[in-house]
Amino acid sequence: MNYTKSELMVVAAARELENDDSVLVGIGKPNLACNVAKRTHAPDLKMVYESGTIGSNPSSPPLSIGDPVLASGAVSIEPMRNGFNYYLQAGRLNVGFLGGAQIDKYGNINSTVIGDYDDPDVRLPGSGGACEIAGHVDRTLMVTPHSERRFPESVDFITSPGFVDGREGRKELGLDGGPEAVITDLAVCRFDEHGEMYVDTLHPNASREEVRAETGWEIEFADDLGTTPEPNEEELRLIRENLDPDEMYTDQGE
Amino acid sequence: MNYTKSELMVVAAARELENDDSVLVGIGKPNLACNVAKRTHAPDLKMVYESGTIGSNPSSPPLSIGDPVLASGAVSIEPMRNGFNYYLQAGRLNVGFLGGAQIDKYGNINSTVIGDYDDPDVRLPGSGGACEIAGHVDRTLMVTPHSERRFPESVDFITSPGFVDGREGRKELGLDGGPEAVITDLAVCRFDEHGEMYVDTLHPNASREEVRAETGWEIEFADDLGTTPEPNEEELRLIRENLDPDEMYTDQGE
Amino acid sequence: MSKVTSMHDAISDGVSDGDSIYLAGFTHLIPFATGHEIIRQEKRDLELIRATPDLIYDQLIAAGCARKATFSWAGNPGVGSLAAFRRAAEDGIPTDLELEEYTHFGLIAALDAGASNLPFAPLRGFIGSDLPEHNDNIARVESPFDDDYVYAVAPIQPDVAVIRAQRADEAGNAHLWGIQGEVKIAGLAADTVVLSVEDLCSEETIRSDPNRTVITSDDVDHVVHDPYGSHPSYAQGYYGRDNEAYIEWAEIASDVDRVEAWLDEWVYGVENRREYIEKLGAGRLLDLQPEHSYATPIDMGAYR
Amino acid sequence: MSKVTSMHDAISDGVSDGDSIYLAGFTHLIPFATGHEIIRQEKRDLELIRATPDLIYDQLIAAGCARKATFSWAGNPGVGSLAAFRRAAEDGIPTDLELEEYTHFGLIAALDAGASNLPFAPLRGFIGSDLPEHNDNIARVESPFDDDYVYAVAPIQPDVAVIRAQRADEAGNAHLWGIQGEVKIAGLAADTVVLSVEDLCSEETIRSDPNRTVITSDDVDHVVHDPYGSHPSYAQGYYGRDNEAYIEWAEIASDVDRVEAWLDEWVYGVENRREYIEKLGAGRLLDLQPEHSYATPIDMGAYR
Repeated sequence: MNYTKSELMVVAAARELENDDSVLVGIGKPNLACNVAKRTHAPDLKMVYESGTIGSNPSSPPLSIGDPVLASGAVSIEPMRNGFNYYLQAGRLNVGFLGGAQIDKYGNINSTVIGDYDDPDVRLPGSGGACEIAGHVDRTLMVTPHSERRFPESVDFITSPGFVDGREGRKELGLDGGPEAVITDLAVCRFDEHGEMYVDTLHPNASREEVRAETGWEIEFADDLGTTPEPNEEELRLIRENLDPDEMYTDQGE
Repeated sequence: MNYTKSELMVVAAARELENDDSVLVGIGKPNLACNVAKRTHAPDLKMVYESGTIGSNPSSPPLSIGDPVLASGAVSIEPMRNGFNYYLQAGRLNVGFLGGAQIDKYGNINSTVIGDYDDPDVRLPGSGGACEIAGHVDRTLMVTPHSERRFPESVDFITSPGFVDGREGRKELGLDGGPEAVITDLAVCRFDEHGEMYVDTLHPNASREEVRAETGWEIEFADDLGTTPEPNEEELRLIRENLDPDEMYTDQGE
Repeated sequence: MSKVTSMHDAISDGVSDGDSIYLAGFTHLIPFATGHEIIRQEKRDLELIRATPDLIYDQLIAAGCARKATFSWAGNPGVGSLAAFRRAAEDGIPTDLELEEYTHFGLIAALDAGASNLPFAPLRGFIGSDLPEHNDNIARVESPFDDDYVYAVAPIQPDVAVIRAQRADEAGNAHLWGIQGEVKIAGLAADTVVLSVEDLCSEETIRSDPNRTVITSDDVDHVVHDPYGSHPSYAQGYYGRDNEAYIEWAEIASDVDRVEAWLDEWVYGVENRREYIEKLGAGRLLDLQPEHSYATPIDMGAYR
Repeated sequence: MSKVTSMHDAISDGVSDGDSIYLAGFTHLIPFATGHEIIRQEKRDLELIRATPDLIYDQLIAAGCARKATFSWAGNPGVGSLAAFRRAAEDGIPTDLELEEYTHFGLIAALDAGASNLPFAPLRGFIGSDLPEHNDNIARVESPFDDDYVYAVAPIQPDVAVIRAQRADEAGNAHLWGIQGEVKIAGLAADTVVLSVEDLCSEETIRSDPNRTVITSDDVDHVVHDPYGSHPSYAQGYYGRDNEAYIEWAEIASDVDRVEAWLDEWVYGVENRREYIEKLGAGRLLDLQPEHSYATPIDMGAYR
């Protein structure tokens, strides 16, 4: 099969989702991943969006987390307070997708500022729902390109907590769960017993050297380092024909 | 005009209401009073019920504060939390009706227990919404028969605060507003500068002696003690023909 | 996935002796049929939680099911007091009844904290009242931003909530209209949820109007199709309150023997709600029937 | 009593220089027409509050209306960043922009405290984040019942809230369906409320479905009938999001001269929303039109 890095990332993310998960979906690749999962191995996957739509069944890729396709045909729509209060805070959602300009060794995410908070080099969008998603779901998933700039040893600003300064640090704050996987264009990374990120599988054609060069600290590799499984025909067909025919979120170059 | 004590009480209560009031209505005489007011001098009176119905326009007397006639045709219906949180606590309601087994000199109300809390002589229904109504509206109105048992100098238990131990006491707790009038079958009582109840008008045919005999402390009378105005023809017609034709809450003896 | 079952099975599976239980609904959609099934199955030592205990808790207390009532207003709405509740609270007949007492706002805030996984909920409530002295789950909290203060209540999370709605699909996604009361937060705060409805409907009906949804299938454990399951309270658009029953209960409840006879006839003597309704008779149902009055439609739009 | 007026009069009466203002709506029903009217009337020194500043705040900032943004996510949803917001925050162009920053949950909780007249709202939020160090309106609070803790946010009460809904009567009782966002609490928290709707309807329509009501007339000061007033965002059942406009703005906003030209053409150059829509053209509106999809009716019942 021919496939692009984007397609591999979407499919790898989809395979992280289980049938009985309730997932807080983000826009772009995370939305595609959820829809691939729901149409393949996880038909009961419950998709909830930050905009309060519960059990959405979008007829086309949503343009934003508040797209009307997420509202028409949803099972329920909650006002914002209820969504955060009753769903996220009360533990009704167990998986969340997060993104950010920086992700560090402990899976902490920065989507606030590059540089100093009060005099930033780059002012980023900010937390949105991310900080509390990171705090309240069981497993957070990150889908992001691999680059040294994006993977510093320590983020400039913690917008959304990963394992903070290790699994113990997170626990001491009273937070359960934590980062589960970081899916890049080179590898799938996971977190060890100390809460430190390591490479679990390398994508086909990606090398350890590439990953080392694009990571801001001496990242470890799994002893039994594997290769990320390739997308199958059905998954690619879904992306290309149904979910993202206009290549808004995937380059589908054949 | 012939009228009964119940009818006079309803009409006296109705006349306490102003056109731009938002009133938290209770069942029975308060409901009749509000409907008399709305159909006479206060057409814009906004009637809100503890059950969360806003702008109700009941076609017949509601049997409870959650009667379907209060929901059908209401302007809005709020879940219980919103009603208390956004409407009552946030000061959107300015008048409330309260009742209780005991009302004391400072307008404090007991609807919890007669006797000791942990070993009561009589277990009463409890606060319901009353405690916070008493705390948050500008003016509370009480409609109750006059008897020594019901008007002790000091209540056995403060369920709903009046002026507590005087106007200063209430203010120190951070509460505005307070008791406005107590409408009995003998008189209309109000509260002086210290927050103490006094008789403002005696009903036609009622005497100071009767009031004294039925009040548990030496109640004062206004220097310019007046006579409660009688119901007019239109008010009586509304009660008898439209609002309480079955005499559920008024004896309409001719 | 269908969760439809009988009330018998829902209660025998969902409710255990000693449970805390919230039969939800503020004057509207009170789960009377569920209460009667609990009595028939002779559940014991229940903590009955509910803002307004109403007749159904009076009946549960009279039948000996309760050890505790957590409440904010215990009366027969529009009629008077609850005789069985008082008999238990004042004289321990048929069982002692521990009381945990709130105001409406306080109880609803506690339930909201329970539904929200918060350690407390703040409210401007209880101020000037003697209630906080008698309930350790009410505490004063200072504002961290100024010299203001509030009272806080501890979260309430019932073992079981029983909620009613007009319609739901087989998975337990439910639409409720009219007075909402505390139905949603009771369902969200509880471990186990029994949902009972007037009508079963398609999932498409639910999805046609997602803003009408009060609770979704993930929070519901059992779905019971139980028409007239709220009689003698009411269901908006389906039937009105049967006021005679409320007035009648006030008389019955004051006499232990009459209570026994009533329970024998109307609870133990019928197998389920269907038999109760048949016994009630069609004429009485007709008298409670409103005229139709439909909401003005809304267009959700189909987007591509 | 009718509160219907023009957007011009609503803004000239309702908004003053220096006000704090909340244009409500979470991706849905964003009050773009109102934002443009504020720009046309050259309001200055506004504190713009909004979870998601979106294009409309980028335009207000670019036009020099703002001194401060209180927010939780400043981006062009689904597209990228807000160039004018960044230019002001990073380089003070055209004005310095003070930032007060929250998470979504934190900002919404603060607005809820404002709507509720509470001195603070508790949430399990901000935990493990660096944000609380940079905002004095976020503070840690210990539970009075156990050794648990939460963060609290101080109340937000905007001077003005602008909210949109699909339909309202002339007095300002409004029905909103689809994504609700923070519309209700923004309206309840603010002193002055400007309500703008796709359709004016009868009071009977509102009263036919009271559970659909998002805000009532007592809280509304001005009602504006402004069809397509949320373009290029969307109105559920009326039109979809005009994604071209979102993508186009991302390009325009990065260049100060192009921003000026765009404002001249689409804001200063039209008198009101009607002219803007006429300029947009019928073809574009048609492309945004969904098919009809009506909610399954409900029967409220008429009771006697």
